[in-house]
Amino acid sequence: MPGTRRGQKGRPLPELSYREAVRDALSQAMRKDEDVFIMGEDIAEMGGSMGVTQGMLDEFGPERVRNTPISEIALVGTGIGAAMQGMRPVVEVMYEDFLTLAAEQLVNQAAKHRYMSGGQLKVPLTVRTQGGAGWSPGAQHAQQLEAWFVHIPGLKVLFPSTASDVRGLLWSAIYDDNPVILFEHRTLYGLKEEVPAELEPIPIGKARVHREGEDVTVVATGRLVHEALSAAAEAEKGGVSVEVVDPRTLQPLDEETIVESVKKTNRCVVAHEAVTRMGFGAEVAAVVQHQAFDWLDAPVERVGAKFTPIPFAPVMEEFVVPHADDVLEAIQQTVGR
Amino acid sequence: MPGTRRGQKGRPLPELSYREAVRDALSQAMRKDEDVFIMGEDIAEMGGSMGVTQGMLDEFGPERVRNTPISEIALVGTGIGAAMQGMRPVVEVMYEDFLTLAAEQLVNQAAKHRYMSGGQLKVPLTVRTQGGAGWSPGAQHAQQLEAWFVHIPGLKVLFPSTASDVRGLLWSAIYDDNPVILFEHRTLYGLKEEVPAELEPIPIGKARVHREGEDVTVVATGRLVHEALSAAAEAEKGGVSVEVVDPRTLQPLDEETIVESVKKTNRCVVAHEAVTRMGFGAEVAAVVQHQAFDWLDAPVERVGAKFTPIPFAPVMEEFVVPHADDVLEAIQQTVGR
Amino acid sequence: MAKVEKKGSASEEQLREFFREMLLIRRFEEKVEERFRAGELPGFLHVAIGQEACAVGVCRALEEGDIIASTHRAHGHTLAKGTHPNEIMAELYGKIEGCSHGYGGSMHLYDVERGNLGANAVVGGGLPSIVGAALAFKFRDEPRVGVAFFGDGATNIGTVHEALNLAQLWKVPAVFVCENNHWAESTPASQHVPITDLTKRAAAYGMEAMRIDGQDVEEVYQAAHAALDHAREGRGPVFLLLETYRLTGHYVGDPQVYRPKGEVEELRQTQDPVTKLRERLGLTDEEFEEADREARELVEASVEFAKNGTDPKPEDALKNVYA
Amino acid sequence: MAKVEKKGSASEEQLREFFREMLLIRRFEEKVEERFRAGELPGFLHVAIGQEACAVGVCRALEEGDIIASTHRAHGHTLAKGTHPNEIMAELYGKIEGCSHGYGGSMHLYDVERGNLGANAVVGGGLPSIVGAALAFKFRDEPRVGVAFFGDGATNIGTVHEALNLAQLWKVPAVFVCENNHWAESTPASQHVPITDLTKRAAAYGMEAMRIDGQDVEEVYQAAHAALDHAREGRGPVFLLLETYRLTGHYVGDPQVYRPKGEVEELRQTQDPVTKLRERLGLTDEEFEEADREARELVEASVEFAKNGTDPKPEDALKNVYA
Ligand SMILES: Cc1ncc(C[n+]2csc(CCOP(=O)(O)OP(=O)(O)O)c2C)c(N)n1
Ligand SMILES: Cc1ncc(C[n+]2csc(CCOP(=O)(O)OP(=O)(O)O)c2C)c(N)n1
Ligand SMILES: [Mg+2]
Ligand SMILES: [Mg+2]
Repeated sequence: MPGTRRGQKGRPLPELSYREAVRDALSQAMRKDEDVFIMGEDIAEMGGSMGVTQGMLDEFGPERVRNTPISEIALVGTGIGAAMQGMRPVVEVMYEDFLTLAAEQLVNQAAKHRYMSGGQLKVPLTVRTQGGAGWSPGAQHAQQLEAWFVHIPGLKVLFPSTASDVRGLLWSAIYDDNPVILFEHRTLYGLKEEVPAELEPIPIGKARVHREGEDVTVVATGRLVHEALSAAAEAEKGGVSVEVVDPRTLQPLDEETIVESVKKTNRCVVAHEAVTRMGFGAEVAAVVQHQAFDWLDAPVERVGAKFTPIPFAPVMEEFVVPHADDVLEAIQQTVGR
Repeated sequence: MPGTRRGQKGRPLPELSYREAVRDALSQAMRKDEDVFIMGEDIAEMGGSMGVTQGMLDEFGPERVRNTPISEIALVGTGIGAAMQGMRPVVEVMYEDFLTLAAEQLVNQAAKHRYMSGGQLKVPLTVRTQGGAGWSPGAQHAQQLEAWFVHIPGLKVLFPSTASDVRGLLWSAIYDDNPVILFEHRTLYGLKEEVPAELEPIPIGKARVHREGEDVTVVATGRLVHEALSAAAEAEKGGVSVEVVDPRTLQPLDEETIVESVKKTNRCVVAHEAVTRMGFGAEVAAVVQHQAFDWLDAPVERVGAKFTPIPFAPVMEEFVVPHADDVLEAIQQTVGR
Repeated sequence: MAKVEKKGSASEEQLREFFREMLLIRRFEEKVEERFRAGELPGFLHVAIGQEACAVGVCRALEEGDIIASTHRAHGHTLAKGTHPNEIMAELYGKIEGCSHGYGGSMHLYDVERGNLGANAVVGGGLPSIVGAALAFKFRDEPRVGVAFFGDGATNIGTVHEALNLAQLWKVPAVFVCENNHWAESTPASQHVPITDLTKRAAAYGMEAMRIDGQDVEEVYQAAHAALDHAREGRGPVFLLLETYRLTGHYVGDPQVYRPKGEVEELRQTQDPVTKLRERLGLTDEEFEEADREARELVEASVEFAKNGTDPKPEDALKNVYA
Repeated sequence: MAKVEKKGSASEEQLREFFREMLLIRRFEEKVEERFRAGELPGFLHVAIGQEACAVGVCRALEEGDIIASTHRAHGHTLAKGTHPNEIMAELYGKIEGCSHGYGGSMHLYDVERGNLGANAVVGGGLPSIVGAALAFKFRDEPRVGVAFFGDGATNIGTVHEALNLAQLWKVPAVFVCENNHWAESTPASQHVPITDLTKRAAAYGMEAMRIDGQDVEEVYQAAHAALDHAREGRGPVFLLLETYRLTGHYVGDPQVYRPKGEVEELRQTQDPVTKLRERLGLTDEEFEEADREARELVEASVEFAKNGTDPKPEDALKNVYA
């Protein structure tokens, strides 16, 4: 994968899967710091529904790897309370579809306690969740809702797309003094990447340029980063040079990196798996058209899911969510103007 | 107010406040149709926390004007169940901040039952809610969350800004076979407007042009429609002719009216009370820059709340949410390019 | 404990009918496991092997016009509510002949014509709708009852609490069937509920409750009958607690690393509702074989049906978003 | 009923102290009503006139390091937890000297230094945080207790159900104080809870519960003391039900059209906790007048303080969004 780093003196770096990278960040933080603990449904003996926390119960015990009842709003709220006492809880919400159940505590409590108290409190809570389509889980286990939380002042929103990114960003989330929601994508867990031998925190608010290019900037998040990279490789064969930027953190957003890239390429495509309408791409398009108006040679193209719930049958699911060819089409569309 | 209609033969039309208009639509539907009933917290004897349903208990009795426990998720869910049996329930959620508590049922259930069943079901549910700043209710009673629901396929989202609009659109919502969320704004309840003598349904998906103009299009929703009209009047004094368009229904969105207007004026401002980031204006900006790219003489300007929770102290609250002068500034900004 | 008295004892003939149905569910779900392992079934599947008496006992007690809402563990309820195995299997294969026309999948089986308002993949998500449906029945003075299935794990979610409270407050004709299989995924009851008798949850609303052996289909049937009558007669909702066992993993493919060694084997010996009923009826091997053959044939045929079904067109995904 | 035995009876001296505090709360809130009517106070205000014994009885039983979370009806709790009236009044006037520096308002009074983790305008919204704080105390082996106040209406929301379940399951040191004033805004208990004894809610989690006369500050104090000890000693959380009365409207300005004629007048005669304590202590008119003068002076001074306070600068709104 482009953008991975080489170790000093060429020594090979460890390679982790995305799943292992999440686990590694959690485990290192828990080893270092008594204040860090994790809770969530089935994260203990089972190791989480996606296997992320496997083995952690053995190492850290049931107090710090807490299995919970099915109580999303109370889980998040309990995390808030512990965080306000100075602990650094990491709550796992099994599917992001269930963030809808915890939305009150995320939006009205976690995001606002510091503000409403006039700065008396901090809420160093991390909420990890995952979701997405691609394996036919049906409409209630596949939607992407990250855009909702970008709209909420007081929250930070991360959506790392690779193993090294999730490792470094989850670390930063845990040690950030604000509530952070970190989105993972089900189809990324198996993807491997070389990671720094020592965990290096990645600053929240810094985009990653996965690939440089001259003709068009693709701003992509989550699974679509990888689809965008495939599309870019394909486009290159046709002589179109594509820059792929992954904001990684949606709030705060690294507008500068995105806008500078578009000022260079003069064209922009934005791609995510969530529904296009009112998706994160709308915000990116609004920002780019505003800040790079005089540089744009074509309208910003948006790639996202069609405006439907996620259907079950694989042929329909595949049709609804975007893939590399959709990104490629958007690239060609913008370049063709 | 511009855009109100005159009766035939010049006879004066009845004038209703926004509050009365909501009540009138509800009452007329309930008189006509046994399947329509309303439920919500404190809507019976008290007549609702905003007085919207005052008097309705007396006319329709406690079965059809149902006071409920504080149980937002069950209320909305109960409405869904009754709707799937062919009734046409109207659920009041007292403040839109509490939609966060009912989000699961709105997003995973109401919006998806028809789809997940492959078309076997209909969910003719209406959810009315209200909110907004302007009277210092504090951070948990003042945010605007309409953008969230625009992101959810299967839902319709309305945000009427005048008495005649809310009357005609609420009627259409009740008789729509899909789940509809209708946003009201606390500061609008007292505003009066002439309304048609007979209730005329307003089609969902049709914007209202409040004022025609040549130099810039302001797309505004909710309270900001009125702020935009003030700003337009002010701008006119400076020789700038402003067209004010209220989409009224955010999903489905009347893209055509908006885009045609911008193709005429070549400039666009979008204004709402919600936080700008990831607000509805992002979607409008994304659509406009895409569909009217070659017509735009300046970037789309966005006007919305600053990126903070709503503070309590009036001076700070006033500063955070946008007013006519913010719209005017945006108009001048775009015209100045 | 049960103030609502059980009633409507089942005839020998009925019990044999129940047996055939439970066996069909068992064979159907075993086939689902097999076809999943063979890589033929997409998505996320949960079987209710061990819980067949709950589905059959409750659904047989329903009357025409009664409705149900199910859970992520929906095959048994759906079969028991009368949907043909062909339509369910076709749904699992994502075909338009499926009971949700390929839009739903295992966790979203619907059959509205037969009163199945849908399985729900959000724990507790189906209960409020049943309260609302029952409210509609009450409004219209129809002698119908709404039945919601849910698990022990679901009793911890706020949705369920609010729905039960509302149902009792408004005395709607609803029956809440809690299938207590003592697990929520990998989480044993001891890690998710601080009480052992779940009827205490109903007491918090003053709701009538019954606690029943969910492995004995006759008991379930009688209790369900009584609960439904109670609700139908306008005497308020009932919380029907069925003590049952999950004889498999949480989902198909679950290695059950979390489960005490030997638990499943022992439960299969002592708590298999199919075996229990077979013994209760004193079925001869021949009688059993015949019933089994019948069930297997139906299941086999459903796989054939499903495989020969029609894939939706990709663009069909754009339909049914709005009415 | 109460398995947790009341303890720590209050001395005469303490009761006189309680009296002064209750009277201060009463006068403070009467002043709030007055200043609201005079158009001086922005926003949305709820007074707890009639519920002063709950606030004082509970908060006096707390120890250094214990914390509370309050509700939309927060002035009394906040005063009782030790915040100076000046800071509360300044907050109601939106001044930076206010206990939330003008960011919060009446429904969001905070005083973290004094263990007040904030009032909450979302019904039930504060309970999970108290569970989490109590969990932190447990983790750190600190002998501290978290206390959440909430109303009868709040017992119907899922958040509260989930929080109580979790608290009991994990046996965290928390006390849940339900102030049952028999109304949720305009909705009488009969229209929102299908039971009359709200300790049944606690029984659904196997949680210890006490049901106490919330108009008798001595009773409240003793019960709270016992509940706090129970929690502090690691024996699990306690549900402390205080039967109380709202002697005013739901919000300041509420015309109470929904309220049975004469109810408030009668309750003011029979259920005023301040009067009750005055009689219990056999205060002479002089003693009362002196305490009253003291309270009124403090309140008057708080208005002065608030009016002389500093308005935030508009741009201050941009601060405190992130740490
Ligand atoms: C709100 C929600 N949280 C979590 C899940 C993930 N999940 C699916 S089934 C399940 C366990 C359900 O337990 P129970 O209610 O006892 O039903 P059972 O699986 O035992 O039949 C969980 C946690 C979900 N589907 N919905
Ligand atoms: C989740 C939520 N729903 C509705 C409201 C509006 N509301 C404010 S106070 C209240 C009544 C609360 O009743 P109770 O819990 O008994 O407290 P009390 O007001 O009697 O002190 C309601 C419905 C709210 N603040 N939060
Ligand atoms: Mg279970
Ligand atoms: Mg109350």
